[in-house]
Amino acid sequence: MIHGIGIVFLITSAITVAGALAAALLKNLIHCVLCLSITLAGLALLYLQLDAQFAGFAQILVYIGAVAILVVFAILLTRGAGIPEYRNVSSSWLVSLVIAAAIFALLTWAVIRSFPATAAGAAPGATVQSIGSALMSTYVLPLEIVAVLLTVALIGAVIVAMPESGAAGKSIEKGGAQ
Amino acid sequence: MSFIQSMDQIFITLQHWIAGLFPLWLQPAVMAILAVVAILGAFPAIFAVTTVLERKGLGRMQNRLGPNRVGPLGILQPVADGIKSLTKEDIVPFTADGLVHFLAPLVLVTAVFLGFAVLPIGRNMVLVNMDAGLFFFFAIGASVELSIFMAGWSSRNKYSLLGAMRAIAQMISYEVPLLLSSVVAVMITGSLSTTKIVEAQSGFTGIFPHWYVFTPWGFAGFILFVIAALAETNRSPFDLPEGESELVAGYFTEYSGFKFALFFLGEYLGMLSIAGFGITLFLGGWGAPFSFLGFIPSWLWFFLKLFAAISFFIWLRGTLPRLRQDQLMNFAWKFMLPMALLNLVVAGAWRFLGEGWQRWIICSVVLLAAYFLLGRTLMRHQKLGPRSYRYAE
Amino acid sequence: MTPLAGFLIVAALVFAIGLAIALTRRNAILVLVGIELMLNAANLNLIAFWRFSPHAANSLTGMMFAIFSIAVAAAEAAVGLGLVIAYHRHTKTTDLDAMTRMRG
Amino acid sequence: MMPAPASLLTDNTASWIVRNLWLIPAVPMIAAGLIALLRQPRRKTAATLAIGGLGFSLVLAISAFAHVLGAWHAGAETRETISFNWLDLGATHLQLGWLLDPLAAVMLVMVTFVGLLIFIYSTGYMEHDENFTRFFCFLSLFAGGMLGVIIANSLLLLFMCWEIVGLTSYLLIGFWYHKPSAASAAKKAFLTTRVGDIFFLLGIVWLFAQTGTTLFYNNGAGAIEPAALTALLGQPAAWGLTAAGAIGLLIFAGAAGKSGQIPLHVWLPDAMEGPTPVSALIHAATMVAAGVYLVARVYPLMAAGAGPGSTTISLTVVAWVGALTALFGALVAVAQNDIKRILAYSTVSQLGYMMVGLATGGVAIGMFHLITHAFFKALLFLGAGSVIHGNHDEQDIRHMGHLRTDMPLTFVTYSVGMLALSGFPIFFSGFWSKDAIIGAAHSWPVSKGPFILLIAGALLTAFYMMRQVSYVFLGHWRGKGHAHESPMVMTLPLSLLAIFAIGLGVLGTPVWPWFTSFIESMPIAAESEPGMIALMVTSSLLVFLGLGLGWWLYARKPIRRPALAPEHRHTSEHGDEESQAPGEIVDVLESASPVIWTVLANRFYFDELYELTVLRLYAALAWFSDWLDRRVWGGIVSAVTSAFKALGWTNKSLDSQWIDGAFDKGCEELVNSGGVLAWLQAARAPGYLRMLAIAVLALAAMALVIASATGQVRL
Repeated sequence: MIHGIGIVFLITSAITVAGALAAALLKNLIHCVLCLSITLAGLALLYLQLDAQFAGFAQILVYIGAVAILVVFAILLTRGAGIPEYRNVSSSWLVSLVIAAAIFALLTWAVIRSFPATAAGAAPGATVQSIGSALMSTYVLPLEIVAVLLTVALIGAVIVAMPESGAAGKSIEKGGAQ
Repeated sequence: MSFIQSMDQIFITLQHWIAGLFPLWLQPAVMAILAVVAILGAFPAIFAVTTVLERKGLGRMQNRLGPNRVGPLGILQPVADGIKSLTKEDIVPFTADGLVHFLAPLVLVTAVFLGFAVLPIGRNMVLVNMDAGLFFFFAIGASVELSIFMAGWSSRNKYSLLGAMRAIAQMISYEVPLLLSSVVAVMITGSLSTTKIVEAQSGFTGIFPHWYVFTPWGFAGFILFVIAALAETNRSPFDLPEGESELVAGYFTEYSGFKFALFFLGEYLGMLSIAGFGITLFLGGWGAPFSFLGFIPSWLWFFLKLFAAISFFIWLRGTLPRLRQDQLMNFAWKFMLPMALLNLVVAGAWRFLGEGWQRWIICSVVLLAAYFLLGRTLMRHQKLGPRSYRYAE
Repeated sequence: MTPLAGFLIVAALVFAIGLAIALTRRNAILVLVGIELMLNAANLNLIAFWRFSPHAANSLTGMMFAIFSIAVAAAEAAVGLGLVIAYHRHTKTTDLDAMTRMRG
Repeated sequence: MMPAPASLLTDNTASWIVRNLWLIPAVPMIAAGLIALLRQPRRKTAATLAIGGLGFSLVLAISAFAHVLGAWHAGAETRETISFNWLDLGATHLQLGWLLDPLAAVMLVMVTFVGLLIFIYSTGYMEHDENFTRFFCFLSLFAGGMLGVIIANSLLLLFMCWEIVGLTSYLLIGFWYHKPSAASAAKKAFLTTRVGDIFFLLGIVWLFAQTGTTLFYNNGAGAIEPAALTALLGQPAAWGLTAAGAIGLLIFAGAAGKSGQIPLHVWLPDAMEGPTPVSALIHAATMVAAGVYLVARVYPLMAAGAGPGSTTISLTVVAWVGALTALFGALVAVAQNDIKRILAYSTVSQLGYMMVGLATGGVAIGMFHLITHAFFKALLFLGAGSVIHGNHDEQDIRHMGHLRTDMPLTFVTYSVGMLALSGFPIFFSGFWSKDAIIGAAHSWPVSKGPFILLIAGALLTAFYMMRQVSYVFLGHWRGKGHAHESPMVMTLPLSLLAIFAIGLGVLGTPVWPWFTSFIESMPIAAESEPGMIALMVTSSLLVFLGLGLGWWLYARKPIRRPALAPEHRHTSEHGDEESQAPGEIVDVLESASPVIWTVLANRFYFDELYELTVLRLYAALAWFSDWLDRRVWGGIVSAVTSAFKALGWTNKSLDSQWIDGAFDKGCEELVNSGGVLAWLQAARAPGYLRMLAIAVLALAAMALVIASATGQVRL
C-alpha cells in the first residue's frame, strides 16, 4: 500500500509533529498533555499505515487510555494545572534547544544519507493470531519478564506514592519562588 | 435466493444496488459512506427511542406516567427534546477553557461512534471486518475517558472536576474486569475479530444455540461483563459521576444546549455499543435463540436483543440504589478482578479438559466456590445492619 | 525520499522535540512527557524498520520490540509519576530547578 | 536429635525399627522444642505435646522390645547397631550411632513407660503452677536426653545426651528458682555431677586415644569388643590397673556422680527441692539409673580380664563403693523427717545395691534391681507427691499421720511400694531383685564385706520404711487443716505402678530367671545355687525383723500431736534442721541416743566436710587468683598503658605541629579544585540530562565519522 509519500502520511505526520511542538511550547500543563495525546494518536495512525494494527491499537489503549490520564492525574495532584507561577522553561534553555536541534540534524542527515531508495515489500501478515502465537512461543520469556516488570512497577508506584503514615513530609524549600 | 435469505441480506443488497449507480472507481468509497451513514442514522434513532422508553419505563416503575404530552402517548417526546436542546442558548462559563470545553463533547461522540465500526449488526453486516476488532473497540473506549476529563477540567467547576475524576477513576477501574471478562470469549474463539466470535456461536445442538453464556465460564464472564459495562457507561447503580444529589450533573454540569445533547447522545450510544458487544460476545450476536426461529432476519435478532438489554439496564436503574465510592472501588478490585482472572483460568481449563461432562462439573464448581469465598471475604468487613432512618418520624 | 526515510524523519523530529521538552521544561512531569515522546519515536522507528525489512512477512521482531517497549513505557510512566508525586508531597514543588536537596 | 543421614535410612540391612530408633529420643526433644515455642497459658497444648511425644516413643520402644524379643526367641543375634561418621578428623573419624540390644530395649520400655505415667501425673500435680509449659518443655527434653543415653552406641553420643540430662535435671531441680534453697540445690547438683563428668570425659578421651573409636559395638571394631579389650588389657596403667580397668574406673566416676554414690551423693537429697514428679522421674526412675546403666553398658570394659574365680580391681572398687553407699543411705534415711528426703536416701542406698549387683553378679542382676526399683521408687515418690499435694505442701512427716483414712488409695499403693522396697518376701518384686543381689554378693569370691553391709542395709531399709509409713499413714492426725485424696489423674498412675511393683517380680525368680537370660540373651535355665533358699529365708527374716521393729517403735502406740502452742507449728522443707525445735515431736531413737541421731540426721556431716575442705580450697584459690589479677597483671598492664600514653602524647604533638599542617594544605587545594568541578554536580536533573544528550551527540557523531572513514556511509 505504501509506495511514495502518500498524502495521508503527510497529514498524519503533520498532526503528530504539530501536537509534539504544541506540547513543547504551551504554558498550561494540561494543554501540553492534551496535545501530547494528539501526538500519540497520530503515532497510532502512523502505525496503522505501517500495517501494524495491533501495535496501533495497543498504542491508543496504553497511551491515550492510560498514560495520558495518568499524567493528567499527576498534574492535578501536584497542583500543576493552570499557568505555573514560575517561568516554565529552565535557565539556559537555549543550550538545550541547540543540543536537541543538533541531534535532529544529525539523525536526519544520517537517515537521508544512508538509505538507498527501497520500496516496501508485501504487507506482512501480522495478524493478531500470529502475534499471539509468537508471544506464546518465541517471545514467551520476554512476555513473562514484562509481566513481572509491570507488576513490580504497579506495586512500586503505589508504595512510592502512598502517603507515609504520620508526618506528611517536611516542606523543605517552597517551589519556584527564587 | 430464497425469501428468507433476501430478507436477511436486504441491507447489503440495497447497499450494493446504490453503489452500482456510481462509477466503478467511486464504488468502494460510496459503499463505505453508505454504511457509515446507515450507522449514523440508525443508532441515534435507537437513542431517541431509548430515551422515551427509559423515561416512560422509569415512570411506570415509580408509579407515575412518564412523558405523555407530545404526540400520542408522548412518543414524540425525543423530537421535542432535540428541538429544545438545539434552540437553547449555548452557555460557556467565563473562566472556562474555551477550546477544550468545545472539543470535549465532539471527542466523546466521535470515539463512541468509532466503536460501532466493528460491531456486527447482522450476517455480513459489519462496517470494518477488522482482524483485531474487539481490541479496537476497547482502545476507542479507553480514549473516551480523555474526553470526559477534558469536559470536567475545562469548565473550571469543582463539581465538574470531581465528577470527571470520579468517572475516570471508575472507568479505569472497571475497564480491567471488562477486558478480562471478554477475553474468555476471545480465548475460546481463538480470534479477536467480532464476526468470527459471532460465527463461533452460531451453531445449534437440538434447538439450543451454542451461545457462550450457556457455559460456566461464559455465564460468569457475562455477569462480570454486564456489571463492568454498567460501570463503564456510568449507569446506575454506578452513576456516581453524575450523582445529582452530590455533584450537580457531574462532568457536564457546565454544558448546555447542543453540547449537553451531545453528551447525552454520547452516553446512550456508549451504552448501546457496549450492550451490542455484550450481545456479540456472549449472546450469540445476531444468531437466533432457537434453531426453528432462524427464518427471522439476523439484524432483527440483533436489535431485539439490543432492546432487551436496554430494557434490562432501565429496569436496573429503576431498581438499584447508588453505591458509595469506596464500595465501588472495593468491588472492582477485590471481587471483579479476581473473579475475572479466575474465569480466564477456568476457560483455559475448559479448553483443555476436552469434550465430556466432567468439564462442566469442574468449571462450575470452581467458579461457584470462588464466588462464594470472595463474596464472604468481601462482605466480612462491612457491617450490613438493618437500615436506620435517623431523621425519619 | 523513500517512505521509510519519511517515517524515520518524523520519528527523528518527534524524538528531538521530546528531547527539547525534557531539557528545557522545568516541570518534572513534563520532563517525563518528553521522555515518553522519545520512547514513542523509537517505537515508530522500530515499526518502520520492521515494515520495510525485506523479510517482514515471516518475522515479527520489530513489532514485538515496539509492543514490549510500549508495555515497559507504561510501567516507566507509572513509576516516574509516582516518584514525582511523592517528591511533591515532601517539598511542595515539581520544579526541577528547585529539586536541589542533594546539592553538596 | 541426630540428623539421620540419608545413607542410614537407605541402609536396608538393619530392620526398620533399628533404622528409625533415633526417633525414640528425637520425638520428645522435638516436642520440647515445640513446647518451648508455646505461650505461657497454652497448658493443654503443652501437656498434649509432651505426653503425645513420649507416648509415640513408648510405642516405638515397645515395638523395639518386641523386635529384640523375637530375635531372642529365634535365637538370632539380639544386638543390632547403626553407626555413621559424624566428624572426619583427618584419617580418623568420630563416629556416632545407636544400638538396640536387650539391655537397651528393657531400659527403653521402662523409661518411656514410667516417664509417661509421671507425665500424666504431673499434669495433675503442676496444675496450679504458672510455669506449666516450661515444666513440660524441660520434662520432655529430659526424657529425650535419657532415651538418647539409652540407645547411644557411641560413648561420645552417650556423653552428649548425658550432659543434656544433667542440664535438664539442673533446670528441673531449680524449677522453683525463686526459692533460694532450690536454686542452690540445683547448682549443687550441677557442680557435683560435673566432678564425675570430668572423669567420665577423661575416660572417653583415653579410650578414644587407645582404641581410636568411641563406638561400643561396631561388628568387631568396637571399643568394648574382644579385639579392643585385649589391646586395652595389654597396656598397664598405674597401681596395677590395666588401661581397661582405669578407663572403666574413670567412667564409673561419672556414673557415681550421676547416680549419687559416695562420695558424690550429696546432691541427690537436696535435689528434692524440685517438684515431686521431677524427683520421681529424675531421682528415682531414670536419671540416677543412668549411672547404673552406664556401668552396665561398659561392663565388659571393667570385667575385662576377670576369670571365673577372680575379679578385677575396678569391679572390686565398684562393689565396695556400692556397698558402703547402700549402708550409708539406709542409715541416714532412718533419721530423716522430710518424706522426700527419706525416699531420696533410700534411693541412694538402693543405687548402692545396684552397683554391688553389677559388680558382683553381672549386668543382669544389677539391671533387674534397677528396673524393679524404678517402678516401686517411682511409685513411692508419686505417692509421696500425692501425700504432699493432699497435705497442702506439707513435707514433714511429723506433721502428718492417720492419712490411711483420708487418702485410702494413696495409702494402699504407698504401702505396696513400701513393702516392695523393703523386699517383703515372695509377693513383691523388690524381694526377688534385692535377694538376687544379696545372693550374688554372698557368692562373691573376693570378700564377704559387701554382703554384710548389704544385709544390714536390708534390715535398715525395712525399718525406716516402716517408720515412715507409720508416721505418715498411721497414728493420729498432726497436721493443719484437713487432708484430701488426690485427683484421678494422680492416683491412676499410682495404681498402675503398684501393679507393676508387684508383678515385675515374676520375671526374675530363680525358678524362672527370664530377665537374666533375656539380658544375657541365653536360653532360660532355672539357676540353683547351694544355700540360696537359706539365704532367702534369712533375708526375709531380716525384713520381718525390720518391719516388726519399726512397728514396735512407731506404730504400736499411735504417735499423737504434742500439746503446744500452735504458733510453733511451722512447716519446713528441712525437718532435720528443726528436729530440736521446741514442741516438735521427739523421735524415739533420738531420745534413745541423741548423739548418734544427730550424726545421722546431719548425714554424717558430709556437707560440712565439703564446706571445710573443697569449698574452702576453692575460696582460697579464687581469692588468690583475684589478688594475682589485681596486683600483678593489673600492675603490669597499667605500666604498659602509661608508657604508651607517653609515647602517644609525643606523637600527638609531632602530628599537630608538622603533619597536620601539610595535610591541611593539601585538603584546601582539593577543596578548591573540587569547587571548580562542583557546578557540574549542581544537583539539577536537567543539567544531567543535558550532559547525557551532549554525550550521545558526541558518540553519534563519532560513530558517523568512523563509519564514513570506513566507507559504510557516503559522506
